[in-house]
Amino acid sequence: MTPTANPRVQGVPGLTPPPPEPPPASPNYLENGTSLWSWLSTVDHKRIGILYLLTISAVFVLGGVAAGLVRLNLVTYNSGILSEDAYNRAFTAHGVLMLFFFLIPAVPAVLGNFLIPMMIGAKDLAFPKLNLASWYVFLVGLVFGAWAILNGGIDTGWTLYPPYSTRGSQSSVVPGVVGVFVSGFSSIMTGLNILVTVHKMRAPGMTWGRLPLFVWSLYATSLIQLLGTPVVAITLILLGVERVTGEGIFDPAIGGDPVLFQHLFWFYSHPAVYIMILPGFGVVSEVITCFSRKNIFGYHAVAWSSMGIAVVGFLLWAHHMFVAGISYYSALLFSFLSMLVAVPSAIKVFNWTATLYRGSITFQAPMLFVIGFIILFTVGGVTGLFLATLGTDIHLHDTYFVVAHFHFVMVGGMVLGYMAGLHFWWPKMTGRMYSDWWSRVSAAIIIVGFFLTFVPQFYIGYHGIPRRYPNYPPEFQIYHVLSTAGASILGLGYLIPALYLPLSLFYGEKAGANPWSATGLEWASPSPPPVFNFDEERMPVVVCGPYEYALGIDQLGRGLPEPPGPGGAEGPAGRAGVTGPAGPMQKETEVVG
Amino acid sequence: MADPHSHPPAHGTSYDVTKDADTPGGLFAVYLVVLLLFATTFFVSSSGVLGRYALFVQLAIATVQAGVVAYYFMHLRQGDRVVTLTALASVFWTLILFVLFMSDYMTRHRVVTG
Amino acid sequence: MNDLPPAVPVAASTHAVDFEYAFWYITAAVTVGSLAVFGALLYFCVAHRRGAEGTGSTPRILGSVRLELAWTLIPTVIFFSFFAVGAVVYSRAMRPPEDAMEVFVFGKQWMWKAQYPNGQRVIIGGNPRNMLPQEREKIGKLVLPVSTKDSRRPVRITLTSEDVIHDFGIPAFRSKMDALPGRYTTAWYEPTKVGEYHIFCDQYCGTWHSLMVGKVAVVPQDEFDRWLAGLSTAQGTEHPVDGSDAQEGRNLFLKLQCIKCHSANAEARAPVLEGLYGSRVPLKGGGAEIADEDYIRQSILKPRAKVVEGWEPVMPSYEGQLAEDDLEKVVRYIKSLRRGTTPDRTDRMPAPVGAPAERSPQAPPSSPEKK
Amino acid sequence: MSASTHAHSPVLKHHFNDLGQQHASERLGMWMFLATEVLFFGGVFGAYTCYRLWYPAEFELASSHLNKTFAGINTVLLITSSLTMTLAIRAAKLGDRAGLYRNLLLTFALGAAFMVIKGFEYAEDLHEHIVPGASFGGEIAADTAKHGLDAGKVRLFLCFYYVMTGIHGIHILVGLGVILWLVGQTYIGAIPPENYSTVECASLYWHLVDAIWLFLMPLLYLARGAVHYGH
Repeated sequence: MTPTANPRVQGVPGLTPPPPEPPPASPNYLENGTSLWSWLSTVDHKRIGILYLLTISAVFVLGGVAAGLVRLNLVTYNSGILSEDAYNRAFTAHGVLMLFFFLIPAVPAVLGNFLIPMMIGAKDLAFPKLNLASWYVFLVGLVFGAWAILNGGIDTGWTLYPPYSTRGSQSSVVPGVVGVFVSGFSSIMTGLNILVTVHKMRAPGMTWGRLPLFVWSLYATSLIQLLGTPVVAITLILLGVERVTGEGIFDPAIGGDPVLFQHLFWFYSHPAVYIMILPGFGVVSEVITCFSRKNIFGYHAVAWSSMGIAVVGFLLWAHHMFVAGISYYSALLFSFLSMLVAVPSAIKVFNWTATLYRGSITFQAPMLFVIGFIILFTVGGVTGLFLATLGTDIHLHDTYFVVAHFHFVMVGGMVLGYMAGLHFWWPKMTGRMYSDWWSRVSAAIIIVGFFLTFVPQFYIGYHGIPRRYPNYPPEFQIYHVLSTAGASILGLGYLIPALYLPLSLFYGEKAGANPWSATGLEWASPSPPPVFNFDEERMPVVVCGPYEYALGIDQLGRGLPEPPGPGGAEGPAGRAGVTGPAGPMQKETEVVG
Repeated sequence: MADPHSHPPAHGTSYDVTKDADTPGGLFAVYLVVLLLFATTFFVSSSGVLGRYALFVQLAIATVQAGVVAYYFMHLRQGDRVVTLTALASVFWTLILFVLFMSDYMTRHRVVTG
Repeated sequence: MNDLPPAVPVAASTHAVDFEYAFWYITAAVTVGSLAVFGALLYFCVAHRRGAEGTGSTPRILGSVRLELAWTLIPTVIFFSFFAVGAVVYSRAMRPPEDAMEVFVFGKQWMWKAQYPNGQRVIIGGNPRNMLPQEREKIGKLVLPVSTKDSRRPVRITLTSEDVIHDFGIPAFRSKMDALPGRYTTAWYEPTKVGEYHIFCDQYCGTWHSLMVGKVAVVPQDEFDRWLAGLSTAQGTEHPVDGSDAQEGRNLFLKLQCIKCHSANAEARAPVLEGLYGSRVPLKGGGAEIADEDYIRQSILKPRAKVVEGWEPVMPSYEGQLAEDDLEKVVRYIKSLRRGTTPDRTDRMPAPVGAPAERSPQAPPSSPEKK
Repeated sequence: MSASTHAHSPVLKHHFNDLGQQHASERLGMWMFLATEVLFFGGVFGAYTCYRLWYPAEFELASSHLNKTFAGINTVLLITSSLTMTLAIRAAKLGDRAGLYRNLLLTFALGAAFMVIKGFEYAEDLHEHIVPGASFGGEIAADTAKHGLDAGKVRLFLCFYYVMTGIHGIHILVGLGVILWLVGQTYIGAIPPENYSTVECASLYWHLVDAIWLFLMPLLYLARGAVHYGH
């Protein structure tokens, strides 16, 4: 060994060979009690993450079934399969379940819970009991939501606009509103926990400039959860009061303004789409660096663009209301501000692409999902510009164009980001590898199915076909049929992971501590990690930034193991310097552009 | 931002919770100030001296009251920077809400003509 | 399967043409941008895949300030150009010309009705199951005259709703506007192509939202005139808000002969009351006052106490002449008066205070003609 | 490790390095929760503001019918309870258990008195038909008609009145529960000086509820401006 300190990596004591596998932790977090009660009463952030994973997976299935009903009905142009009423309830169930009970908790509460303490070198989140409470609160919300659905469903759309939701609707609006309200508290608790943890519990040496970008994006997400959710909470209370008492603050009969509800609702619900997408950005930054063996291009630009989105995201909610009867001047202002949020998103896409430049890229499932994410998110993002532009929004508002746009962002972006993260950290969470072949097939099927589902919707949206329409002009039937065909393929794509991921628990190859040869602190701990994440005696001390793939060292300054992929240790690309002490430590930082 | 190295070490006498305890006299003074401000608010309303502007004066007084409570009773003056930042963030976000949605309500009556 | 729709939807109004320009400008710009990103992504994925080059070693590249600046500032400029284009199109769509023919359209669950300037009313679509039998037989169309180069025939649609929020959208005109209960909103078109087009309710409004659809028929001017003449005014009444306080106030206003002096013609002996409410009134002998309800009320009861600058104190007192609730109705009516004819006052904005007949059971008010 | 001197402290939780970190985290967590509370009330305050600007006369008239005496006494009670709560922190920091008891119980008594008076006030409002909805009537309705104002908008104000004071009252009840719990914790000796931050966090919440009332008071009870209505 020739330890050569690199001046650019502050405090690297000297290069050590790839670390030996850490000794199997005793016990790891999965073995620390196996009874049901030990799970239900756990305060371990990793177990709570798993509890969330199970819960939201069930919700995803339910929401998917509702989506299937909607798509099936749209094969006919005259609502030939479901009644109009059933259709309305199905799309509302789809929206409420997927948004409030799947997308919002998906990455923050599953991956964030599991990974944030590990990534910053802490033993747990700051408030472990609050964390468990958030899961129970989430369950209570879900129970109310399920009650609303079993009780006949809600037919107001997830947006719950009064006066329809307060006067017109004959459905279970109140339990649904209570469910959303309660689940909001769970979201606040998770966000608060993550914020305090990131502020107060970072390991020695883990400065803000060395935080993994996943932590930055979760920090930004939590900020929105913390500051946006209470506004929708009070709004839902006001809505519930009006529904129950028959008179209230949005009631036009006594001089109230129903548009006020829309303002307050979108003050949260627009930033909420950033709650859904920002964590996906974090996953992309982690995965794309690992599978291209490169430092992230423009760390600070990517980190601060997350914060920019979190703040600017609060300034533009009324672009959902351009034709809702808001003031002309206000519409101009909000359209202008809406353009601002497109900039940080664009910065991210450019930086990710630039990260690939001169990389050593492999295409395992997480990377395939991330490439899909970048493409679909870009399409989703640029179509958002049509809706932020006043003149084009007049026509496209409330049409399938909008539906396709936000599915490109939410499903094409966020769900793929979630899938990428799940596949990336699955070995860490479970200690097992899943089928490489099937996971790649599933990624390909999902991306193809997705395109087929939603591209036709852009087209019919451009033709002005409104959303939430089970009856539509017959000449557009072919496009709906195509879309439904795509949705079937998409459904199949989701079914495959639902099989190979659970099967991997029993038949999967045992994963090492760092199967992807990644740099984060979470990979320094065994898979699955011990109860307090790290060896009690040797808590991590961070010496460098998060993505030193070019140098081949992790954040503790230790050499990385050989990455998986073509040309392993024996291959031509093998030891020629991807990692290890053979020379990368002398690597100079290159300047491009 | 708090550097992880900068946590006060918790050992021995260097972390002493008693050293920044309030003095009762100071707290009473703050209490009296808040009460006095409340009396002013009440007077402004009942006398009607300020007419239409009473509301703004009252809200200004309430803001000062809340600020005093936050600074002294809620120990904002002893808090670290993140706590101050949190408090300011909540005010800032409330302002976003007010200013932007007032941009609609204050201009809706302005008729646009061709 | 049915016939496919045209590749590009019909653009049947001036605004639709504006929209298409904006739409294709943005489409072109974002397509170029996205394809550049996708091309780079694909190229890097192929060229820099592991094993493509002799070694797996990667360079340590941390970023580039110049590139960051470039891909921050250039998109910003482009995005703001979208804003500018959109704002121009929107401003045109939001500013109806003064000479536009005014048609009231009101939505209720789940049908649309329209009312033409002389009170002719027509049902322009909806779910037949929600209609009365006699209404069901009379489902018609929103017939509008076509504009030609020589004669522009703009139409202003004033929208309101009787129950929940609806949205009156005509894709062929690239136009859309919410219809709100208790408020008036405005859209306007200048139809340029004869033909029949869809009307959709675009804001989800309940069970039969998807059946709250209708047709707009754009026809030549002479055909429009014939059609309108054939439409019986009996379908509607001239004063469709009968029953509201402000409407009764209007009747009192006529009955008490207030209109004799408070009119807009040359013989007027008193100021026009349009837009009075909430305005600042200069008083004779100096000073000014905000015309709130109290001021209006006092001016009816003790008219000579505060006379408006430029007018003579000729109005008789109505103290003791008017019952309290009648006075209330007249005040309501005066509050409702706005610039131009009465219902216009809401233009596209709500009348937060005192719109007549909020939640009218029938229809929005028609113009009280100043005779 | 230096933290080892406190490693056996029953107060230090396993995942924190030392008490300083633990206290700072708890206080930051509480402040973040308060930030959510500010925005929670901010939403309804915003709604109130826009209607107040639209319908000043009706709002002022409705406000003049509320009982200012009860509200004024309540304000003084809450401000005083904030003082006693802060004194409780001081007692906790100094290890003055008797003082902690005394101040917590005083705070509880003041908060409970607030709720009792609030109850009387609601009863009076109900009796005088100062309520939105169908039971609206009585003197406030007559006064509205007398001034030629719109009863709907008066009822709109009353919706705000009940929602805002109701939510605030629920917060007070939660705070009272927390204070009772603290009294129990003091009794079993679970609040040594190094655990003072439990009291501190409870007090932060209590002060916020107090501060919100300082805004509710002028907005709801003292709304009367240039025009004088009512009694």
